[in-house]
Amino acid sequence: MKLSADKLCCARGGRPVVSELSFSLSSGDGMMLSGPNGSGKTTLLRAIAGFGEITGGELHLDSLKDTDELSQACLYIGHHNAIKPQLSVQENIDFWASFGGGDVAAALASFSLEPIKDVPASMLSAGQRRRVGLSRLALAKRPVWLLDEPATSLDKASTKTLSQLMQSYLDEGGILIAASHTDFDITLNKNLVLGDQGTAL
Amino acid sequence: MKLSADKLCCARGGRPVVSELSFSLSSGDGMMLSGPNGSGKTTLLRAIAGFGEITGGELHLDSLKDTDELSQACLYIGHHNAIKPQLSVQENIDFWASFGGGDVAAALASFSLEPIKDVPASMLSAGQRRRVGLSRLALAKRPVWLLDEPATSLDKASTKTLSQLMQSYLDEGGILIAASHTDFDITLNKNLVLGDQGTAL
Amino acid sequence: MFRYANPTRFMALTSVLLPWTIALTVVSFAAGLYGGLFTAPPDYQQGETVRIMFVHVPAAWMAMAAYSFMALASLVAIVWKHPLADVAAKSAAPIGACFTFLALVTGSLWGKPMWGAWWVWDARLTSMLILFFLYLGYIAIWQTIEEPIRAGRIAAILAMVGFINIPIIKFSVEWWNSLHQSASIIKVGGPSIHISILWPLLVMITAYTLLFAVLLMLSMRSEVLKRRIRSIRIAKVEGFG
Amino acid sequence: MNEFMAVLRRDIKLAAAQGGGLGMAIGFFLIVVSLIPFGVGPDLNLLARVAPGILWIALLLSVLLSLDRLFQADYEDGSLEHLVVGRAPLEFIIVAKVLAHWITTGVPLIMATPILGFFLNLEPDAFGILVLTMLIGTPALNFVGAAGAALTVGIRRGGLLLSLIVLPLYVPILVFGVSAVQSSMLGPDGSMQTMMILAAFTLASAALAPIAAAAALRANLR
Amino acid sequence: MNEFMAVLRRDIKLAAAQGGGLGMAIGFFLIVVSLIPFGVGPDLNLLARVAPGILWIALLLSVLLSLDRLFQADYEDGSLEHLVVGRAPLEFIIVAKVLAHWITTGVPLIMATPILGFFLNLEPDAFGILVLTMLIGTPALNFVGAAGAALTVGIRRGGLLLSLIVLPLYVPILVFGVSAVQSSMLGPDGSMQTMMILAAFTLASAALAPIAAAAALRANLR
Ligand code: HEM
Ligand SMILES: Nc1ncnc2c1ncn2[C@@H]1O[C@H](COP(=O)(O)OP(=O)(O)OP(=O)(O)O)[C@@H](O)[C@H]1O
Ligand SMILES: Nc1ncnc2c1ncn2[C@@H]1O[C@H](COP(=O)(O)OP(=O)(O)OP(=O)(O)O)[C@@H](O)[C@H]1O
Ligand SMILES: [Mg+2]
Ligand SMILES: [Mg+2]
Repeated sequence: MKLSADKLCCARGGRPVVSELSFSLSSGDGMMLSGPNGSGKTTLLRAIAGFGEITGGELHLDSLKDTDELSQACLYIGHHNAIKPQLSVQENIDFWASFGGGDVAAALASFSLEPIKDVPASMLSAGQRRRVGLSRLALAKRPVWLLDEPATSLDKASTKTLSQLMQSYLDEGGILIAASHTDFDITLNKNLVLGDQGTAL
Repeated sequence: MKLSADKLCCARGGRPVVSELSFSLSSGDGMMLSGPNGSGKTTLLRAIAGFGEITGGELHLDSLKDTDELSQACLYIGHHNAIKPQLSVQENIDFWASFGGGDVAAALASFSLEPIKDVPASMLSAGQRRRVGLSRLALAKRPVWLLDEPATSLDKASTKTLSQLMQSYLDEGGILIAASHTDFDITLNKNLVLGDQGTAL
Repeated sequence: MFRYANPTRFMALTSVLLPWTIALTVVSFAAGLYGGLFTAPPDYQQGETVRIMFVHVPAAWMAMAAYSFMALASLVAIVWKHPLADVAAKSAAPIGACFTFLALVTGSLWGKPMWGAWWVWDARLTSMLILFFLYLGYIAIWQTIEEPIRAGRIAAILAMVGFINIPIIKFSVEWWNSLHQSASIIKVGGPSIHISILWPLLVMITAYTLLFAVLLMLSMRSEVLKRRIRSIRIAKVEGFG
Repeated sequence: MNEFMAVLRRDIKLAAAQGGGLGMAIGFFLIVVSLIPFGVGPDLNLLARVAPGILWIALLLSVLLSLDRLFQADYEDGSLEHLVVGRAPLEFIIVAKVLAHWITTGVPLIMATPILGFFLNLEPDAFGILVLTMLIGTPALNFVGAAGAALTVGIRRGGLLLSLIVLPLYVPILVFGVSAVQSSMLGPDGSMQTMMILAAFTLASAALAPIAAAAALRANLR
Repeated sequence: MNEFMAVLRRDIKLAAAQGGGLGMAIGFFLIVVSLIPFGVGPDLNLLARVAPGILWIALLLSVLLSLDRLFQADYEDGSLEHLVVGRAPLEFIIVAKVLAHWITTGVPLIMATPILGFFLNLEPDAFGILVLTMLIGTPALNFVGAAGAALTVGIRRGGLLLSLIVLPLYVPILVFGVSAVQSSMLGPDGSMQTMMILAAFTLASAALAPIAAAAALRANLR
C-alpha cells in the first residue's frame, strides 16, 4: 500500500488553496498535517477523500488514481460527526455497521460508549458526540484514515484512547493523515507543515 | 464585582446535570473549568449566561440574582460562532458592534482579521471562523466572560493571542470562566474540576 | 481559472466579429420590419393585427432556441468541461428569458383581438409560461450559489433536466388540440403560408437570431471579464491566513 | 433603538445578500398561482370567481414558507443567544426582524399580485382593493407567523409543524381579506368595514405576537 | 443491496422517530385543503368541480415541502459524504431514500385523500380513481423532487429555490393526474390512456432522476 501525491494542487470554491504538495506514505506511515488556520489542511484531506477540486498534479493509492475507488479506500472523519440526533448512540452505529460493515460491539467499546448507548444523540455533550463520530474508526476497515482535528472536544482519557487506536492501526499497516493544532500522545513518523500559502514549508 | 454560586444545581433537558456547585470569583479572578466529557461544563456556563434551568441553589453577581440583568452582564461564547455566512467578516463584526457597542477596528485587529475582512464568512476555514467569533471579546465590555472551549480549531499563534486577551482582561479586573480540555498559555488562578456526576471534585 | 487560452482567444475573436454582426442585425431588422409592416398583405380574417406575428413568432422561436442552446452548452460543459460552454449557458439564460417574456407579451397583445382575452390557459401558452419559470429557476441557481464551478455544474444539470419542456411546448398544440395556431412553417409537406408573408417572417427570424448572437457575445464578454476580476480580487486576498 | 435599527438593517442586508432570496418567495407565489388553472381547468369565468381566494391562499403559503427560517438561522449559528441577552428588550428585536421580513418578502409579493390577478382573469377594478387589503392584512400574517416560528425554532421538521400551528390562525385573516375584495366587487364601500377588521387584526397581532414570540424563544433556548 | 436496505430502514426509522414526522405532511395537506372553502366560498357545486385539481395541487405541495430536507439533513451532519463514497452506487442510495420518503409521506397522504375529497364534496365514484392515479403518479413527484432536492442541497433558502425548480416539472404530472380523474367521471375507460401516460412518467423519472440527483450531489459536495 502506498499513498503518494505528486505536485498536488487543490482549489476550494474555485480559488487555488493548496499548491504543489508532494508526499509519499507507505503502510504503517502516519503523517501529521499542521499549519496555521486557513493554510489548507481541511482542503487537502477532503481532496484526498474525493470531495475536492484537484486542479493539478497527481494523487495515487497504489495504482488507483484519484477515482471513486481511491475515495472508497479512505475513511474521512471531518469536522462533522455524521450523527443523527433522533437516533440513539447504538442506532447510529448500527446504521454505519450495516452500511459499511464492521462490528457494533467493538465500536461501542472503543470509546467506552456502552453506558450511553441508549441515549438519543441530541442529548450528548460536544465531546460525547465526537466520540460517537470517532467510533467509526473501530468499525470500518479501510486502508487510509483521514482525520481532521479528531481530538476536538475530547477529554484527556478519550484523547489517549484515540492515540492508542491510531497507534494500533499503524502497527497493523494502515496509512493515516491527521490534521491537528495540538500534538497527540503518540508521535507520527511523518510531518507535513503547510505555510500560509498552502505550500509545504 | 463578585460572581458567586452557592450549591448551584442545573438541569439539561429536564435531567439534573450539575449539582451543588459552590464557588466565588472576584474581580481579576479567572476560573478554569475542567472535567471529562459530559460532566456538565457547557451546562454550567449556559446556566450562568441565562440559558439554563437552574433547579436549586443560588447564583449572584453582586446583588443581581439570576435575572436578565445578570445574563446581560455576561459575554458567553459557546460552541457556535454566531457568524452569518452570507456576510463578510467585517460586516459580521459591524453588526455586533452596532448591536452591542464596541470598536470594529480593534476587534478586527485583535485576531489579525484585517487581511480577510472582506471575505464572505462562508469561505472561512474552521479556525478562521473561530477567530471571528472570538473577536467579540475585543468588542463588548462586559464584566463576566464565559468561554466554552474557546481555543477549538485555533492555530498556535491565535491560541497565544487568546491567552493574552484573557490575561489583559483579568488584569483590568474582569471575571472569567473558561471550560477547556487543554491548558492555556496562561494559568488561571482558580480551578473547578467537575466529576462524572457533575459534582466538584 | 483563466489559465486557459480559450477565453482570451474568444475575446479577440468576438471583438472582430461584433461590429459586423451588429451591422447585419440592424440591416435584417430593417428589411424584415419593412416587409412585415408594408409589403405583406393584411390577413383576410385578422386584418392588420396579423402584423404582430412578425414580432411574436420569432420571439417564440428564439425563446425555445435559446433554451435548447443553453441545454446543449450545458451538456458540453458537463461532458467536456469546456470553460466557455459554462459562460455561454449562463449568458444565454437572461436573453432567453427576455425572448420568452416578449413572446408572452406579444402573444397576449394578439390574444385580446383574436380570442377576446389577454390570457387563456391553453396548453401552448401555459407551457411557454413554464418555460419562463424554468429560465427564472436557472438564473436563480446562478445567483444563489457563489462558487462559480459548483454553480455551473448545478445549473447545467438543471438546464438538461428542464429541456424536457421544449418538446412539450412544441407538440402541445397537437397533443391537447388547443386554441393556438399549430405549426405552419416547419411541417411535413412544406410550409402552408403564402410567400408574401413567409419571406418577411423568415427575415425577421434571421434578425432575431442575429440579435441573440450579438447579445450573447456581449454578455459572454462581460461574464469573462467579471470572472477575471473575481480571480484577480481573490488573488489579492490570497495571502490571508 | 440602536439595536432595533442594527437588526433591521442586518436582516434586510441578509435577504439581499442571499442573491435572489427576495425573488424566491415571489417565484413560489407565481408558480402556485399558475398551477391552479391546471388543476381547476382553463374556464376563465370560474378562474375569475376563485381568483381572490386563490391569490390570498398563495400569498399566505408563500409568507409561511419564507417565515420558517425567521429565527432558525439565528438559532443554528448561535446568534439568537446574543440577541436574547442584548440590552434591547427581545420584543423589540422581534419586531425589527418581522419588519425586515415584511419589507423583503411581503411587499414584493404584494407587488406581484396584480400580474397574477391578470393571469387569473380577475376584474381590473378589483386589483386596487386586493392590493390594499393585502397591504393591510399581510403584517398580521408576518406577526402571527413570527410567533409560530418562535415556537418551533430548534425543532426538527419545524417547517411543517409551523404550518400546522399557524395556518389555523391565518383563517380569519384569509376570510376577511377575501371578503373585503368580494364585497368591493359589489359596491364601493362594502369593503370598508372588513378592511377595518383586517386592520384591527394587524394591530392586535403586532401588539401580542412579539410578546408570545419572545416568551417562546426564551423557552426554546433553555 | 445491503447498503440499499440499510438506508431504507434508517430513513423510515428517522421519519418515525421524528415524532410526528409522518403526521406533519398530512397536517399540511389537510390544512391547505381546508383553507380552500374559505378562499373560494362554500358553494358545493363549485367545490366538487375544483376538488380533483385542488387535491392534486395540495398533494404536490405537501410532497414538495417535505422533500426539501431529503438530503439536507445528511448534508449538514456530514453523513452525505459517507453515503457518497460507500460501496453501493450513489444512484441506488438515492432510490432507497426516495422509496423511504414515499412510504413515509406519499402513502399516508394518499390514504388521507378520500377524507378530504369527502370534505370537498367530490363524487364518491371518483374516489377510487383519484387514489389510483395518485398511487401511480406520486412516485414521479418524489423522484423529480429528489433531483431538485439534490440540486439545491447546501444552499441557503434552498426550500424556495427547490419549488421554483421543481414545480414547473410537476406540471405534466398534475395535468395528467387531474385529467385522468375528470375523464373517469365521464366514462369508465376514458382514463386508461392518461393512466398509462402517468405510469410512463413515473417509470421515466425513476430511471433518470437518480442519475441527475447523483451528479448534483457530487457537484454540491465539492
Ligand atoms: C401569450 C400568448 C402566446 C404565446 C405564449 C404563444 C407562443 C407561441 C410559441 C411558443 C410559438 C412557436 C411554436 C412553434 O414553433 O411550433 C408560437 C408560434 C405562433 N403563434 Fe403564438 N403564442 C401566443 C399567442 C398567439 C396568438 C394570440 C396568435 C394568433 C392567433 C398566435 C399565433 C402564432 C402563430 C401564427 C405562430 C407560428 C406557428 C408556426 O408557424 O409554427 N400566437 N406562439
Ligand atoms: N467553502 C469554501 N469556499 C471557498 N474557500 C474556502 C472554503 N472553505 C475554506 N476556504 C478557504 O480555503 C483556505 C483553506 O481552508 P481550509 O479549511 O483548508 O484551512 P485549514 O488548514 O483546514 O484551516 P483550519 O486550521 O482553520 O481548519 C482558507 O483560506 C479558506 O478561507
Ligand atoms: N440538549 C440536551 N438535552 C439533554 N441532555 C443534554 C443535552 N446536552 C447535553 N446533555 C447532557 O448533559 C450532560 C452534560 O453535558 P455538557 O454539554 O454540559 O457536558 P460538557 O462538560 O460540556 O462536556 P464536553 O466536554 O463533551 O463538552 C451530559 O451527560 C449530556 O448527555
Ligand atoms: Mg480545517
Ligand atoms: Mg461542552
